Amino acid sequence: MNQTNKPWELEGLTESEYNMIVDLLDREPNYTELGMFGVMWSEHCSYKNSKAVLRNFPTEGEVVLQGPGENAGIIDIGDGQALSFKIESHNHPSAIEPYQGAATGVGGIIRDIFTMGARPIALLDSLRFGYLDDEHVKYLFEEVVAGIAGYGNSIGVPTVGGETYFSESYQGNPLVNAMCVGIMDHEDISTATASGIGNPVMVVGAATGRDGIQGASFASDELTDESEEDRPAVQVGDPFMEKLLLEASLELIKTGCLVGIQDMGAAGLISSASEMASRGKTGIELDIDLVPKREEGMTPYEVLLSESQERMLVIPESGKEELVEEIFSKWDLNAAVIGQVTDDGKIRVLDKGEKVAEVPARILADDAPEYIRESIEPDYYKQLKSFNIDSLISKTENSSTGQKDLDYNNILETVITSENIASKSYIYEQYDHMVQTNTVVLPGSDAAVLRVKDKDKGIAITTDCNSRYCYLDPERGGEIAVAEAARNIVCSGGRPLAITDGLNFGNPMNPEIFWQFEKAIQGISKACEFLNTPVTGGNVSFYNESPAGAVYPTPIIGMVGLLDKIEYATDQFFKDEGDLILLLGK
Amino acid sequence: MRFGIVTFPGSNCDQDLRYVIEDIFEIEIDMIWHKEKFKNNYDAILLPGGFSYGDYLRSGAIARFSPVMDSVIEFANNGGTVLGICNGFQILMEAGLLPGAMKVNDNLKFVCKHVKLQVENDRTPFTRKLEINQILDIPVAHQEGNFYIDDAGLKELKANNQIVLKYLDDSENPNGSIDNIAGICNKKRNVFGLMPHPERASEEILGSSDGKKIFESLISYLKEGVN
Amino acid sequence: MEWLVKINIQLKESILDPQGQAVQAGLNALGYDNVSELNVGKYMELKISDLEDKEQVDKQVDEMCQRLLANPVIEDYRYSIEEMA
Amino acid sequence: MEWLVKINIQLKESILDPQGQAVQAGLNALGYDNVSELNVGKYMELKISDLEDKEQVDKQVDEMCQRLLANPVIEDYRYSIEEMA
Ligand SMILES: Nc1ncnc2c1ncn2[C@@H]1O[C@H](COP(=O)(O)OP(=O)(O)O)[C@@H](O)[C@H]1O
Repeated sequence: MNQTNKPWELEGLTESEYNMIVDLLDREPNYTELGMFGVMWSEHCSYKNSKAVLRNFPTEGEVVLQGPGENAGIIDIGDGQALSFKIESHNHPSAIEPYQGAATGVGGIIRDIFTMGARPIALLDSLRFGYLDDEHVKYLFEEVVAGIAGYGNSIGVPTVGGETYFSESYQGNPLVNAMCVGIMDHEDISTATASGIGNPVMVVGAATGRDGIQGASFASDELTDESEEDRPAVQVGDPFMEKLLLEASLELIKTGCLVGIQDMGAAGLISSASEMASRGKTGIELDIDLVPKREEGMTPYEVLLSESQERMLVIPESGKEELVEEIFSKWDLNAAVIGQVTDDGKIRVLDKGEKVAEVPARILADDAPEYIRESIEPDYYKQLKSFNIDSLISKTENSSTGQKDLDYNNILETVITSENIASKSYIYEQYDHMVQTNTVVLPGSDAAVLRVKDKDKGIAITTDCNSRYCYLDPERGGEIAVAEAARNIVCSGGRPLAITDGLNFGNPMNPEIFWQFEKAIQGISKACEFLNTPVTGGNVSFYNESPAGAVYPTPIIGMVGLLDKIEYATDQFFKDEGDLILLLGK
Repeated sequence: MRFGIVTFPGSNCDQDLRYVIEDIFEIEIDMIWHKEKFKNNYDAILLPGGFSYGDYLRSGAIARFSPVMDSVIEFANNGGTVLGICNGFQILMEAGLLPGAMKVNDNLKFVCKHVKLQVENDRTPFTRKLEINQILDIPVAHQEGNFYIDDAGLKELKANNQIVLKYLDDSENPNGSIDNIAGICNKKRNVFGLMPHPERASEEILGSSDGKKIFESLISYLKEGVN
Repeated sequence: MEWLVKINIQLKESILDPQGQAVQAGLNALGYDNVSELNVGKYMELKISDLEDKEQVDKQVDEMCQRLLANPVIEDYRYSIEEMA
Repeated sequence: MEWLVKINIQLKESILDPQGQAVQAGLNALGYDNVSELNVGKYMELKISDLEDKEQVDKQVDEMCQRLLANPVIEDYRYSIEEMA
């Protein structure tokens, strides 16, 4: 432990935030409690820099069964069925250890889906890298793709689409966003709520180690050259363990004996416990000694903040502990009672019966300050607004070479072999995009289309964002991203229903970046209202900056649509000689 | 008729296989969990694809020791028909029910795509409704599908006509398998393993229904009891 | 007594090693062209307890390699056994 | 001169080894329950030519490990160098 008279700095908190905590607790927090606040009040967990702006999103609609606030959103798709879906980023870990960063990103989003009671049926990956002629970028690219493949293929969820875009803007800061879609019957919809005083609280799945401690506050920081030494123990994903966890969890949810279930992701146990308690307006008392561990001598701080993968927090009705243990032991997984639901609204942490921390759940999960950062229109934008495109046209007309000297075959070849246009089959052939035998339109087209077995309908899914447009005009770029997604869904035969958003931006303390953020959200909101595709949930990743600067504003839209009949599924490819080609629109 | 589909921790393609056998062919299925030994008189035992035990150590290496494998081996030794798809094929090799072993794909990467296969032997329970040299469009999805057998083993396979399916040519071979071998059977022809996934090519809506013919062959064989 | 066992598993000599080839090509590309005959295998470390006799340990390790840790069709293995403190 | 280099690459101590866990569970299931602390890493053998000095070889091998053969973020490595006949 470092000696300092500013202990809050080590936990990523400001002095004013520390004073807020002292105020709310009516005392100073101890080391463990300060650590709890450090992760719960980080941008990654609390959305303190973005919450206020995110409220502008349209989140309601006929089809919405669950909007933002839970682990994933849920929409109704008829026949008593629902889809749960969400997109999440794992940018910083992927920059440091690209294979595991991408793999655990996939693992995390899959857990968010099955924790809602849905069986994951599709993954999409939306990737951004610098140019491939840089050795390091090439390494990141190869390893990120291998990591997504390694995890997704092993767990048996098909990766059916995505996007890959190369630009200098991402040179020092790659973006890795993963979207997952799952299907369930309405009656299997689960919540992540701790309720029922006296109900047992159980940890199931993998044992807890020192993985990724303080990963949440790490994600809330810019990448510097020092990041490599700073970094916490890298989280390693175990897709085999997650497959077992998925099957056991879905089996358990179907028994109806669960009161609440939540996966442990960023900020691990403390995050799940405080969020579940806060939602239920209850408290949780737990003893860290009872948590199955794989390392010795773990402190309460370490157990609470560990980001060991493939674990869930599960709250069954009192008396059903054995049922949980039975189901999990069939799949050779740990299931241990670590505490119980209380009525005092506090997260009370014991170590072998001795109290080591106690904080009201609400303060941890909900009371992080909300900031509205300063927002200033950047100079580059002002300059762009005054740019006259006609000045370009007169240039070419006056050029001495003239248009007839241009080699269009050469130009065409240059365009279609450029990395942003060229076929991405090198990527998606590494992904099992056929497992579960639902994929009717394979990767390579405008959107992926999946059938729903034993029903007539189909589902179309896409991720889209032209980040260059978003840089040039964030509001318009945000609108276009939603519109492009909708077009991709429609061209595949589907009717757009709803979206999830993965917002990737630079440092929000920079007023020009925060301006980009606000404008993008305005644009997205406008388009979503117009197209009636409410936002059901999503993710914000700030601090995507390297010493070279911030990335282009990259608000990724993950859209889901419905095909009334799977026969309407359409791909983008020309088929037969003699077919007509029509151009719609000007 | 009743088939058993054996599932291991990590099997992924079990439900896909069940859908084809149960829903399309309307044959009764038992899903057999790897911890159980089975006694029932199944007409066929199927080992599906997936990542049993995460493919840790070697694909199929750990699954091969599951209690259920004692029953599978006994069933095969008694002449019962056994079909292993992808990971199922790997498990059958690790268990010694089929010769050879798998290496990592030549390009070291996972490969998922449709490939063209050629029928080499149309006189097995699994290919009797097909013809020699018939071309099938069936997808593959694997990272360790590079079939290896030593020279002596390869001679034996050829002499006994145990090579059942080959990738059509070098360019259709997705993994570097010796002699473009995609699927083999044992000497008695009752055990068959292949890397491609016929259950992913049993409905036109998925792009090809060539895989259906393998199941049709098996079912007709069991109904008629004739090779 | 406790024993530290170290096991190396490699593809048999005569078998083409795609991983070895790829890694060697990678090293050559980085400028190390004096590297050759590179092959990649597995390395395992494990602890064996409750046996007193080194011969017993040897027998067990050999069995474990034969049965599970190596695939005798395509792999060879070597191991060393040391007494732990 | 020619040198035979043997490299062992392992995951760092505190990093999860799912493969090691699965293999150990596999051995335990086969009845070898005196096996513990099993971890799985990589083993590489290679030949280095055209260097006279063992120190030069050492420097090159260390560089190759740092740059390509090991992932220093999550892996540690050890190696031995022998003169070949
Ligand atoms: N990382 C990826 N994973 C899976 N599929 C991808 C990925 N990148 C691109 N694709 C697929 O390749 C096709 C072309 O991708 P891209 O050119 O990036 O998108 P678009 O054509 O929408 O501009 C799409 O069908 C897409 O789903």
